[in-house]
Amino acid sequence: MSDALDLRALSPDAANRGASSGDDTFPTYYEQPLLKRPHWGWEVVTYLFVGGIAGGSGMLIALADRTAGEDAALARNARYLSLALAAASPVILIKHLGRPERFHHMLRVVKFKSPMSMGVWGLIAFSAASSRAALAQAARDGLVPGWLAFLGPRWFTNPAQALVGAFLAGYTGVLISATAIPLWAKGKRHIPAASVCSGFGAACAANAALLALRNEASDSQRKLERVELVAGLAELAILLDFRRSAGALGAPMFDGARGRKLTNATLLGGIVLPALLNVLPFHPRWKTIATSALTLFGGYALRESFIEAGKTSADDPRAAFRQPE
Amino acid sequence: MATGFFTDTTLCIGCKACEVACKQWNQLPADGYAFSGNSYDNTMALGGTTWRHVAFVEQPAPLDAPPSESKWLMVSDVCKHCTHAGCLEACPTGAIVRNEFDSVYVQPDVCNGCGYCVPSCPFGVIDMIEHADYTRPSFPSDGRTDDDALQRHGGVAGKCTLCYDRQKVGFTPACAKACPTDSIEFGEVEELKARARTRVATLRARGVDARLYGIDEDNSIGDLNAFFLLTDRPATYNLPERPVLPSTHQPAAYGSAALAALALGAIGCLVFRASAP
Amino acid sequence: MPGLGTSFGRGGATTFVQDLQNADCILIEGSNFAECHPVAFRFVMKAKERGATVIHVDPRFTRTSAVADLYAPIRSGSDIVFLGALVNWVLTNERYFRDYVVAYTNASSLVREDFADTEDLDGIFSGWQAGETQAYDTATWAFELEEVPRFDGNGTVKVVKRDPTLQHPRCVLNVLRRHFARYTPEMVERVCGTSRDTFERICTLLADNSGRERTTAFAYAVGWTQHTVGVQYIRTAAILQMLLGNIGRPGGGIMALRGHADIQGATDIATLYDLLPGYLPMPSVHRDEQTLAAYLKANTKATGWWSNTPKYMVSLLKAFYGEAARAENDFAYEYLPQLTGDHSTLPTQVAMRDGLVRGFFVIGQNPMGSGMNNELGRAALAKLEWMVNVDSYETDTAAFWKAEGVDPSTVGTECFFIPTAALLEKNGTMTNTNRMLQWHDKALEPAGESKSDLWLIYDLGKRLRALYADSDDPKDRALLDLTWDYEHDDARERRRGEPSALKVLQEINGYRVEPGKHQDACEQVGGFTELAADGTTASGGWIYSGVCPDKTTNKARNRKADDWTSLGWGYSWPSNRRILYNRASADPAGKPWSERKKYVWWDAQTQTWTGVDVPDFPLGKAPDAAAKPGADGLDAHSGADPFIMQLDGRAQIFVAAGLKDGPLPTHYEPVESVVPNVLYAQQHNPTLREWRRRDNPLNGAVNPDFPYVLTTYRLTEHSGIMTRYVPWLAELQPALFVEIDPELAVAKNIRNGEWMTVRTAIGEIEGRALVSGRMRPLRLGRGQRVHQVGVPYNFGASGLIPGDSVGDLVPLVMEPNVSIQESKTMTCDVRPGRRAARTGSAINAAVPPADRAFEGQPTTRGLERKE
Amino acid sequence: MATKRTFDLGALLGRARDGLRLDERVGPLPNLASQRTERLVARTERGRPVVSLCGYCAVGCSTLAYVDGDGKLLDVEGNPDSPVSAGRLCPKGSAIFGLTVNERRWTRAKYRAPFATEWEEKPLDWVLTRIAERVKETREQTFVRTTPEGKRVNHTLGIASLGGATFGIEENYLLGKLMHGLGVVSIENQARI
Repeated sequence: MSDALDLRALSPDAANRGASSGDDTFPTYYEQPLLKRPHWGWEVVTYLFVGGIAGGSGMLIALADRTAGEDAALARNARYLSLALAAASPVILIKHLGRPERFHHMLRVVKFKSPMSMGVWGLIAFSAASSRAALAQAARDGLVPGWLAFLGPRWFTNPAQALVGAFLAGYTGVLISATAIPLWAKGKRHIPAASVCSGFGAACAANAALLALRNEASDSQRKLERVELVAGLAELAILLDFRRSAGALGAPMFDGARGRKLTNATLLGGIVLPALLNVLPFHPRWKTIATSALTLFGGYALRESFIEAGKTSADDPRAAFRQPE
Repeated sequence: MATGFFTDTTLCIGCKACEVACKQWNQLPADGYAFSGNSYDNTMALGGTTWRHVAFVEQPAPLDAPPSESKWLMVSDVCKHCTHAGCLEACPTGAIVRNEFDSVYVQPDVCNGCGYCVPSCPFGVIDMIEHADYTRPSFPSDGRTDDDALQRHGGVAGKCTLCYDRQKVGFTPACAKACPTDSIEFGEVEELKARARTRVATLRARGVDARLYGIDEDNSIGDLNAFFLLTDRPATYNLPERPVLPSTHQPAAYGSAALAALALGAIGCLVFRASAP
Repeated sequence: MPGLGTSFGRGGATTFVQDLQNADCILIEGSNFAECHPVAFRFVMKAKERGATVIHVDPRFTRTSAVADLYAPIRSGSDIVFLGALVNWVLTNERYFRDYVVAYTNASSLVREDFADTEDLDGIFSGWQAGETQAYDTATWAFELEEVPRFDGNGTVKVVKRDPTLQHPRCVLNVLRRHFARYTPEMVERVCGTSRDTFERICTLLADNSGRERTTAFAYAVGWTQHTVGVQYIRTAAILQMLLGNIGRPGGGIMALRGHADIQGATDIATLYDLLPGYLPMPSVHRDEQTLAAYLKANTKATGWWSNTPKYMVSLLKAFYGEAARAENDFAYEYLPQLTGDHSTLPTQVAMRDGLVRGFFVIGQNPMGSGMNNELGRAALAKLEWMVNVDSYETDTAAFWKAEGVDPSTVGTECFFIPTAALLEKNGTMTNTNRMLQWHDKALEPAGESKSDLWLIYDLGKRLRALYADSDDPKDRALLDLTWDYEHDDARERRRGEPSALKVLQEINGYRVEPGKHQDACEQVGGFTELAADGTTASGGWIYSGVCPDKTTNKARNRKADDWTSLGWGYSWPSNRRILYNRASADPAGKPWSERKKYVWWDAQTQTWTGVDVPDFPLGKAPDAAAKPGADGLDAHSGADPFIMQLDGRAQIFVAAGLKDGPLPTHYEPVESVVPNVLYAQQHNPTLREWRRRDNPLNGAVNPDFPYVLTTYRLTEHSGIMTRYVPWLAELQPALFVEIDPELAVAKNIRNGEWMTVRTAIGEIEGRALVSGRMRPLRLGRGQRVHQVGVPYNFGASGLIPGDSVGDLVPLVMEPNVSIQESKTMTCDVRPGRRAARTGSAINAAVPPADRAFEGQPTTRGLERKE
Repeated sequence: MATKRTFDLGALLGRARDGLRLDERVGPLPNLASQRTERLVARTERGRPVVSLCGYCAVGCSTLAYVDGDGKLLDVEGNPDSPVSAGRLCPKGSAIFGLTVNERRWTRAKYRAPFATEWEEKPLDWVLTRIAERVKETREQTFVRTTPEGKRVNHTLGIASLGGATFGIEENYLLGKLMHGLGVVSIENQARI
């Protein structure tokens, strides 16, 4: 071999030898990740998902109460549902902590700069509102002494549940966007909005399903289906725009196997198909239940692909060298 | 008083004394015995139980060039103790605090292991410590250390403390004290910055392409209390070229969430209307 | 090391590590300084920051090269050509420090007429005796003498004839010119593979940074010693430093970097077969030293410091045998065992293999990890009746009987393991690489049952003396008459049976013997100048004398440092000197060569030598004091002869006596080499020693089956047993790896990070491939491409990160002067994948028919004239 | 520093812990220091430093070993007073703690009988007695007074000793003294390797 031969070129991991060349081709450090991948698993995915439904339900209560009792059944279900989910959330959250016995340390501080901290306080506020609302509802339903109803006056619980609920549905998107993970940071204008839409849509689906199962308030079901349709289409639009704007950074989420899963489970199965079913003129119970199931599954799949794609994105040093502003 | 590290890579001989001195003082376990094949680097990155890491970058000269043109860059990486620290801002428990030495310090007894600080560090420094590391046979003192050390192990986040406990009694941090060639200098940050700027000038005068990393740069992180003198672009040393403070994304993120919520609310109001009597 | 010893007078580094910061140029060769001595390397970095130029010459681009200003690759085993060419360049360009060379070296001495050089005899010197002896008769390696009147006027005396004008064709400098005339830059390119311009840059740098105003320092380590010509490597560097005038001056000298904490101490207070403490030779039947008189006659020099041998020897015998050593019984000289051959490590290993050794003490050492020809080694251990291992961890040696492929039930060796205290768990003294004694206090109680080595030796001594107590056999008197009483003053320690290390150190320092009085009650001597040959003093190691000048002082425990010579920290032998031969830092008239390099000088007012160090010269001896021909000791030297240990008080460019392989360094190829010797017909060092036997096969010279140069080294993260059990270090370098260049990797289809196997005739080892452009294929003459393979010596079967040991590749061959193996340069073959499993067959194989001499001595390789 | 944070909200809230910077503009509530954090202090404060040496290479770096009241090792680091090392240590030196306090260290005497397949623990005294007997036995069998040529040698080549570079001067001296007393001549150490 000639002396002119460049040993670097011969070296089995030539790229890793740290040659500093053209501006956009970064010399990676032996292909090592620059960032640390989040340690979050299914618990966090579930938490994001459940929080979304709970928050969405909170919003629905206020809406349902605008119609002078037409949607009373919906409001009632939503109150019970939001409480149930609000109660489940901390359990799931605690489950994923490295030191679960220290969950209460979350209550040592209030940090506006920490979506995690804000979220915890939001969850607490929502739980408080939801429990009062549910208690009052129970009083009205005669499950508990009627006088307890004064604990949860609608003029207080409805706006509270609606506002905090909206926050609950959206902050999880903020939480992952406000990190160094390139994909998440890149999606700071899309992920939170998509989370809200997805959460709201899922809430509609869940409540529609409840009504369908109890075989009541079909008008409310139709209304929910309409709103869900809008939320779904909005979510679809947001995700497609995210894909466009993210470009290469979006690869972990939109390309390959995970991309296909997202397309099938969320975009097609969770949005398009339910939408099509919803616009069909006839409304048998099974259809409502089926569309709801599809929407819910799609919502879960979306949260999962956020988290999993985030891990892959964290492992890509080239993405990390140029962190989205 | 703000204290920190000035790591001058032109003085580093890659001996890894800093890595061992750190693990000795903080009683951290070994991370396993895998051979990487990547130059002389087998620890490969900072982590929950590796708080100093020496990177090795080989830049051999082509055979037709003089052998002296070969380069072997080494840098001892460490937590940057940012002016605006992503981990500290993200921590929901207040476990991560800024102490009187202006260092970013994780209180192991407060951390509940939520893991949010991990993706919030733009330098990929802080990481979770798996449970019960200290029972691993590789834990050198086989548990015979003080609780402070054991505290750190298990389900909490770990990173360089800038030897907070040592600084409290006026000791130099373990890594800086051990460094045989003064590649790691510890001191009052402003003083170090002045020294670093002079050093760069000296090296430039000697024809070395020296540059500072982590100070005098315009980015959302601000100056780093642990900054570096490099002779190649940051990416070569596995350092981000332009780190971004995660919380700067929040306004946009909250905004988009609010917008979506309002829109949906409005739509909802249109749909949920009392039907005309 | 005889390399430094014969050149300058003492076998130790001529300077101290702190002084490296004063160098204007530092040449590091035969050492991976930054990796193996990182903390000492800080002074190299300091020098660099002050503008000094750091040069690294090494087969591999190492962590030292990474911070050096100039790196020169070299073919392992060719250093004498490189250094010889430097000498030649300095001479032909007249860049040597003439005033220094004329005054302080033997450059002007005339060599005998019948001396014949390697240039005349194609690679051998005059006096070669072929046939049986296979060694040199060194008679012709001598100086021409002339008769001069004795200083006291009665009669005449023979002294070396000199030509201060350096004109005489037979003066040493001109002999040197001729000797190295063919060591040219072209030759360097052809033999070392170092490019001409790199080499010439180094020449210029060294010359420009030497002289009155500037000094250059050399640093080497085992990269120079572990060769069959190791001593001559160091000799060449010594000659170069003499010519450049860099010995005895600040920022100059030759820094010998030792590997083990007390390796210098273990040489000074020798646990070496051929030395007694203080570099007194062991009595040998070959020198016919049957009586004390004969011994003293053979080992006392008429002039120079070694005229004091009788004082030191008699004091040593008094220290050993106390009351039993009396004038009438030759101070019990006959108790000392006599040497009958080479009983060093390698011959002993072979003797062991051949069943001639039955019991073996291994104390804090791991020959199966750091040794040679491990297969033979394991077989040797299996031949033992018993082996005692003293260590803190299970070593490869202690566990040899369960090594890969070995069936324990076939190994009859009775093995003992005694847990030893860690350094923190005992007090005592260690001597660092620049001869500095440092006392360490005891911090902890020994863990578990562990005992200090001192406890063990003391206790074993007591037990043995008890076993022999009632013996009247004269052979046992040597044991029973030993002074053996070091009871600790501290009651707690005494109850534990821990002897007093301080009392031992006090015995080494020496005391005034008072009949009937216990040595604890005797007065200490203040230094070796107070020792006497009449039995009135005892000293266990004269060169350390002065460390404990009285019962309450222990200078090894001095802990007052300053920012320069720090004479108040520790104690540096001899007499607390930091730079040896520092008289040479002043010109013959006693004035510093330059203000910049001021160190020790003559103070005309006080009429004494003074300076920042302890002068290495008689304090009151004026610079203009004339030599007294025929006088004893130092009186025979003039006031301008700085090298007081030497016969003529000068540094020896030409070494007339003391070396077995030549008065001047000559390039010979290693035993295993990929090229023929292009300089001479003589391929190898003719005096090197080897074993020609089936269980010690050699690759031999230019063997196509082993086309690559193999070199070994150590990593900064490891030593061996002491690091492989420590998780923090094990994780940093968790596996034995093999460094090869990308070209070779491609040619052999070896992938980075994957398994590969290295093979020599001795055996095979497997490691992980580390393919790196830092390894550069070299191009020798006629476009020959040479690939070098590097394997670290730190790994082995025991510890957290079990792996193969390089010892399984290294053959048994010996350097003639110091019996060191050649483990720095060999030849090998490499292939991808893992090695074959070991069978351990050698252990049970019958002893091969060895053509061995008396007691398993090595045979000396005969001349190999190649056509 | 002052330019860095406009005000210390924690202090305003009267929640300041002396010296500890409490707020990082993160919210209305300050970051609180735990009691452990407030009490945190270098563990060396619980012990005293003993001046020792590094036992690895021959540079001779001085070390400080901190030991607490119960004689437990707390920490080993460089001794700043040393003119050689000025408190520095290489990776090996920095790991002295791990070398000294290590669960894999053998601190009991062990014995492996001929042809045995395992080590067994034995009392130290038993082991030493046995060693002394073996030494005497071998010495008796292999002691040579004179060579065939009739030269006095008074030595035994049946026993060899290896080691010295890793332990102290006093230990080297005493080992040499004992071995010479026994007539052992094959006394070697790493210096030759």
